Amino acid sequence: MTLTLLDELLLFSGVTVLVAMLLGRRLPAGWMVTILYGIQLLALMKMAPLGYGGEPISSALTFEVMGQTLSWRFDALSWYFALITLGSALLSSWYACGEWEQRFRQSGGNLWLFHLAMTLNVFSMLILLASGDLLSLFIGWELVSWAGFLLMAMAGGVATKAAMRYITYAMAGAMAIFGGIALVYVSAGSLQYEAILTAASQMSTAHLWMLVILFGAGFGIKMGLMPFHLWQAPAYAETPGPGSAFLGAISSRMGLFAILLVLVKLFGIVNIDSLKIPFTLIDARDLLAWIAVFTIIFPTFTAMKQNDARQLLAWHGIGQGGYMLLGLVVADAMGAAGGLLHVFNHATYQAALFMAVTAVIHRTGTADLNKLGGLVVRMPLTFMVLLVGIIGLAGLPPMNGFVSKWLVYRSLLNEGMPLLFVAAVIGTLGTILSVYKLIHNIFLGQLRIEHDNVKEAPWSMMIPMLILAAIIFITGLLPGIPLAWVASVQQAVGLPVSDYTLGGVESASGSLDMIWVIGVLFAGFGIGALIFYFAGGRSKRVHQLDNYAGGHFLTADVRYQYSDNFYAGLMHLIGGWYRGSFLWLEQSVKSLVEFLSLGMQGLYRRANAEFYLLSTALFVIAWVVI
Amino acid sequence: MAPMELIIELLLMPLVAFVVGMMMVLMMRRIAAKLQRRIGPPFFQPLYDIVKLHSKQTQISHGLIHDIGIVMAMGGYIAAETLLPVPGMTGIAEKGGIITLLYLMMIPSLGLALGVGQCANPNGSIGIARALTAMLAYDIPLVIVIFGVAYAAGTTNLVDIIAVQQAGGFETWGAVQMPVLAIAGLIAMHASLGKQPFEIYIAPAEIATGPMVEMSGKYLGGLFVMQCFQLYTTSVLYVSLFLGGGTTWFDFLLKSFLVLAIPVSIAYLFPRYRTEDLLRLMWKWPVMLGLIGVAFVL
Amino acid sequence: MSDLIVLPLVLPLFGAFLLPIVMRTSISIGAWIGPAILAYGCWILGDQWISGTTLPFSLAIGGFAPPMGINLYIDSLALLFAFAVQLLGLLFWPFKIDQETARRQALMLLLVAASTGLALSGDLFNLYVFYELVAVATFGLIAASGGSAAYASAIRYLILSGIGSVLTLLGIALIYSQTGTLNLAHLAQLAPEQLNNKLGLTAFLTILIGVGVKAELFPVNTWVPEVYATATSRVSAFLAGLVSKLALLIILRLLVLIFHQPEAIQVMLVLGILGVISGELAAWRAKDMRRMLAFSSIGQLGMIFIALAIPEQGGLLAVLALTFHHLLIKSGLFMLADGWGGAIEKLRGAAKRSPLAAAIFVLFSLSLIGMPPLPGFWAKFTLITQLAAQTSPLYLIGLTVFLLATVIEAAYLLRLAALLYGPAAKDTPIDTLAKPAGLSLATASLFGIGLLAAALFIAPVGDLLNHVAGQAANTDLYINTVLAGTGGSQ
Amino acid sequence: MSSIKQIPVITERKGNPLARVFDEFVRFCRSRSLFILHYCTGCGAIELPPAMTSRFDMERLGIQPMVSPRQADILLITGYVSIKTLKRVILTYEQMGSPKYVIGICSCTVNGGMYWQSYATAKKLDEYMPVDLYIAGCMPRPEAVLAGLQKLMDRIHSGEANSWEDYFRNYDYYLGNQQKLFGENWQTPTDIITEAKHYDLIDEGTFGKHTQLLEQHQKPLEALDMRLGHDLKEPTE
Repeated sequence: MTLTLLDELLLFSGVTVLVAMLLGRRLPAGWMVTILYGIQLLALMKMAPLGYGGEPISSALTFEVMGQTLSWRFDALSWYFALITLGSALLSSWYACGEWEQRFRQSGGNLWLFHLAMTLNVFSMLILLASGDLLSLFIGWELVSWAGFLLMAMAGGVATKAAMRYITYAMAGAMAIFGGIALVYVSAGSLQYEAILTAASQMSTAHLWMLVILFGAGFGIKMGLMPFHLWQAPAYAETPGPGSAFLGAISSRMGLFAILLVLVKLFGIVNIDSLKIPFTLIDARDLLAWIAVFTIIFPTFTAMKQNDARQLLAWHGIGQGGYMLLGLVVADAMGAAGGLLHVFNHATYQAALFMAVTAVIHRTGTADLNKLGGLVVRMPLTFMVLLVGIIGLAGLPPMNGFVSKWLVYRSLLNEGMPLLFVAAVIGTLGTILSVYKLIHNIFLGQLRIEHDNVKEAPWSMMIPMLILAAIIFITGLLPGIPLAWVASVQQAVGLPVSDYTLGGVESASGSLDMIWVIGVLFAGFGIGALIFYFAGGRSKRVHQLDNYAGGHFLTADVRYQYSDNFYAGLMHLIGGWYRGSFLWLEQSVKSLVEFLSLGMQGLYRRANAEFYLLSTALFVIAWVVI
Repeated sequence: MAPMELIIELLLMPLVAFVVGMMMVLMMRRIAAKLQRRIGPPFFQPLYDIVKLHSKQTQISHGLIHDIGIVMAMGGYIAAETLLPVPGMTGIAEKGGIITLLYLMMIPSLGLALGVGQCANPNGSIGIARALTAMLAYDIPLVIVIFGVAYAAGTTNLVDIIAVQQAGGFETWGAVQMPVLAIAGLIAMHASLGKQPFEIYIAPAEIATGPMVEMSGKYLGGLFVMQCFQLYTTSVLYVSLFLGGGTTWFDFLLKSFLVLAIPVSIAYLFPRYRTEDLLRLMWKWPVMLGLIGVAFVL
Repeated sequence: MSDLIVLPLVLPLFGAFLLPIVMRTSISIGAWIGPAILAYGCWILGDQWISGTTLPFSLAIGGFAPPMGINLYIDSLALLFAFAVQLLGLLFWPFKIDQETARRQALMLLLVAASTGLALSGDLFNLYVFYELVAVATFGLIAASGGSAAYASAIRYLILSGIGSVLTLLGIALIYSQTGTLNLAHLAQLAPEQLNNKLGLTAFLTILIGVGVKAELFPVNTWVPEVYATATSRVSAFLAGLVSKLALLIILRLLVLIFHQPEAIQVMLVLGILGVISGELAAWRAKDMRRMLAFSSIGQLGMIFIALAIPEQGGLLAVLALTFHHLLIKSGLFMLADGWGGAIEKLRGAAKRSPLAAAIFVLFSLSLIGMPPLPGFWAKFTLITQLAAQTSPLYLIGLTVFLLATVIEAAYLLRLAALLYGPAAKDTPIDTLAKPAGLSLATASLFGIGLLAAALFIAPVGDLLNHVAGQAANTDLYINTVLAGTGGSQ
Repeated sequence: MSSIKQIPVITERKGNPLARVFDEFVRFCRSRSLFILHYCTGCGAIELPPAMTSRFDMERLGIQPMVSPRQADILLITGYVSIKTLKRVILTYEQMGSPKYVIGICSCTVNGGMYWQSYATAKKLDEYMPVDLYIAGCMPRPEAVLAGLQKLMDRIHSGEANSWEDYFRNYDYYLGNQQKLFGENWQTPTDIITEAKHYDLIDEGTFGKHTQLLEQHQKPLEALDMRLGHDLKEPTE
């Protein structure tokens, strides 16, 4: 058996897990693991032709179990996701080395477990990404779920509660997928992709419906799609800092990967068009699209209400997933490219944002948006990273988030979907509102007196953040770099490919060239700066207490930072719309289970068991005789 | 296009926008004065204000971000102007299209928001919170309108959108083809100007001009410049979307000033809405009109 | 060679009667008798497997050929069960020395003998006899677990089991009145003509309910939580792990060989589904570990009943996979419950005291939930593919229930795991936390190793089970083996 | 020391004639664009709305109201100034950006007017800050207000109205008067001395015993410098 490139990658990944497990207690685990991630990334780079339309690489390893063949292989899709996974793992783990690590250990955290959980996550994700048939997909899927659980639960306390909630959701999702796989197996007679591809074209409508629902729900739970989104924010937010950066960047995108693989590639997203919902005008694809936009809107506006920076970001992570799905569901060249590109973009800025917030927590000890403020003068680099990140998140030029959202909007416009378009824009506007709240309440406004001596985040944390910020900007300036990978992914999953250039997209009906746009923007800033700095006197910096307050004398002990209930006017109108309906739904399901459980226990607690027995016997015999 | 020519265009377009914008500010103040039976400011008043503000001896800065905010507020619009075609000059309009333009128009607000945030004045922060809320209010009808126009024209390239309208004279103007969208667009545009009755974020009486509260000297001057650009951009965008742009500078400017005159004339007849009323109004009427208009287009 | 197969049946029986006498003279010698017998039994049965005796074969007892005489039928399934009985008997051997030792050990030997008989018997009446013997032995063992609660639950079990026996006997009587024979092979021959009617169905259902008492069939399983919660863990483990499966074996044989009427299958499917629902839901709120395990065991048995409702090779494969998986897991879990009994809340932070036990618990839980690549996943995978392949909507309901139940199962097992790994309650020193007894922990670890080994060698294990299932599903082979080749030795 | 003594004599600037034209232009713009902040301490405020609205229309002169001291050029004190109010007036004045002008409207700002017997009223405004123009009367009519404003515009245009420099150059004098009234702990959040240093407006009158007193108890309010902070000795937890 000769090792293929894929085998090498998986081997390195496995070795990383082993190293973290065996040596992690004594040696400096963080650095070791980081270097090993680097090696994995190099191994992945050897497969780089995949990202430019190369032939898929199979693993030499196959198993034959219970009549099923298990195989693994990498194509452009896997490669693209693996690149994001390893990149975010490398940077998060780098970020964790050094001061964060010391502080984590001092506050009673289990560093060994943390690194082990991270390596397990990466390993299981690679296994999932490499899956060569539906069964190995499911195995990878479950591994990812449980590895994620480990990472989420390890902080204890609230985190464990959130993780428990997650795993319950994840199990429900897994079981839906499991059921779907069984149905597929029955109709295709095999779980190999080729067999499913041929079987999918001959499936009955009812069958296809069932599969779409089962797989959609199962994968959607991981992605945090609309009715199943509740678990994600608390689970990600409570994970130890670098862990949440990693999870936020890529973990829930595994759901998208699976959707791409199963719903888009195997069943064909366009086939889903034929699934009409009776008595309405919409079909399954519209349904998915609407789920996507509701996933954009509701979590985004929930994020706006959060007062904890990490919760806010985590909620946005859910919302941004909606854009990805939306782009994919539109499924034309630009939409799909936008959706796929957003995976990359989201990973970069979400990781940067979580890292920046963790850096703030590291220095100030809190992520409560009502207890911070004015930190820009003390942590300017972190501020810059956060700024770059939120511009990306809000999807404004010149950062990369803009490009992917532009593509999604453009495709909605091309296809003539006004409502979806507007809904997507509402999501973006909500994002802008809430990210301003984030940056304002942490970095702008009044610096609290207790934060006067705060230092900038240590370099061990700063460097990965700066790298991410650079990536966010560069891929915003030259979106052609990731778009090349995206194009080969589109090819691999059988979607139309857009006509991309280094600076954006070429199209007869309006193109985008970020090099020009950004060039002009920065030229504009330059002219603005010229006017500002040369046409006008030298400015003098004043203390923040030298501030207009209606003639009032401000002192350091007065808290005048405007942070709580930040969008009061908006909340006057829409505050009443936050009903927690999904929370209520979740609670009622839980109560129902509790109630049923109580009933069942009552059944077993009854003393007259003999009565049951006899009556059952009687009933059964009566049933037979009649 | 020769690169030199392009560079000249790129420099000229913001300059034109600034000059025209100053005249628009003047027109706005004159209209207000006329409605209140006053004489109003002299012709060069906007220029006097800007020069005076930049020539102030004391320039109070609250920090680097305060400065950068103003630079972004001006620079964002300067960049945006190059995406907005005017007669004879298209700049780089075809490189980004209307969606990019819309987003570039948000950059100044974001820059201003950052600068105001650094000032650490609660009035300013409240103003920004309200400004962003207002943006949430008027951008929804605005994007519906833009969707409708772009879909009808089959392109997001503003040059093409204008060309489509100019193809058949008056009959092919957006406002004639899509009157409902044009009305919705006008309301959204009015709100985006932040004039009465929608000036919830300036609100001098309660939050001391909100975002501008800590702005003095050239900082305020920068915002005055930004206001010129804002008026220009808004009205020219509307002209490009609905009134067929301009074939000559004369009709182009005429249309732009006329379009701007409508919301400005209405503005000074009204007191101010509360935030939630603004939201309610914006999410109800223009959205409804916009959707009806889009339904016609589809 | 194959005649030796009788020994694992006879020796424990003999030992059971001998033991009290020997114990009276020398405890130290007596204490070794049981383990020695069981070890020998293991060796013989294992040898049968390894030496490559052609399976299946039938062994007539007392020289009369079936259908007149009684016979043992040994196919790979029976052999596997018999081996499991001996091995578990050894593993759960009540080593504790006190004045009850003799009685307990004798009962254990009796239980092993009867269970082996149950696994090997090829005759309905013999099955009944051994079944009763098992019942008697278990009453004794439960009652010997001490404690008044154990007595109370034993009485309840006794009554229920007694009624069950009566019903079983009634069923057997019906069959006999119809066909005039009780030999399974013979019955299998006659069944298509003589038992494919309402009477036959009634007979099957009465037997199903009767035997179902031990197989934890809903709704005659109300004894389960109390008995498992009050008996010693070893007894519970043996009951939950093995005895229920032996009862299941009877049903399996009857179903495959004699009764495959759709109604019979339907009843079983419905009862199985109800069992899953009731068991898993009840476990959700269980407040102590043993009850939780008991309820979960009801649920798991329900799943096996659902699988049994697919009387083909694939279904049988699922049954076997689930059965042996559950046997391994539940025995192991009950071993852990030895020391971790009582209120769940007391287990808060117990992982600090005994990390190994907690790790094993997590391992078992994950396998029980069906996390790949642990064996539990493959068992469940086999089941759901089989269920999905059925056309009747009832099977799809079964599938749905099965999947939902797994979610609930995951939730409560993980809740316990999270409790174990969570921080201990304040003011509780770590060394006061509950901890499984050393011996039990060792046994559980053994099961854990077995589980991991199965996970590692899942492909050969799967092939083996498939082979076993194929043999068990082959009715013709059964008939031919018993009725044609009566000699036994081949 | 009053500012009245120090009305500067205008001297023709030497040098680049282009720069002279530019300076002239800037002065013109300054005079034609005045943002006023009316600090409505008393009844005189009632005369301002007529001055702004259609009857007299201030805006035609380029004068418009502003709401925050940062934006304003003119501080209009419209009536009596109680000691409590004076603190706010001074803060407001200090927060305004130079060049800035103070206009005292009504007699009360000149000499206390009808409150001259009151112990709680500051009688002469120009003891506490340089006043460019008084518009006396009780109350002066809008015509008078406008005439006063025009007078100020002329002075600005001609470059005479630079009393704001006096506040920096003679800070010690003003501070002394303020300290007399408010006590020795008097301090505003604005730091006039560093501002004077920054804009190079220091004169011999800037420092004195009063500023020494201020510096003794002043809590330094230096601008929050943006810093990486890696060189800080003390780690913060």
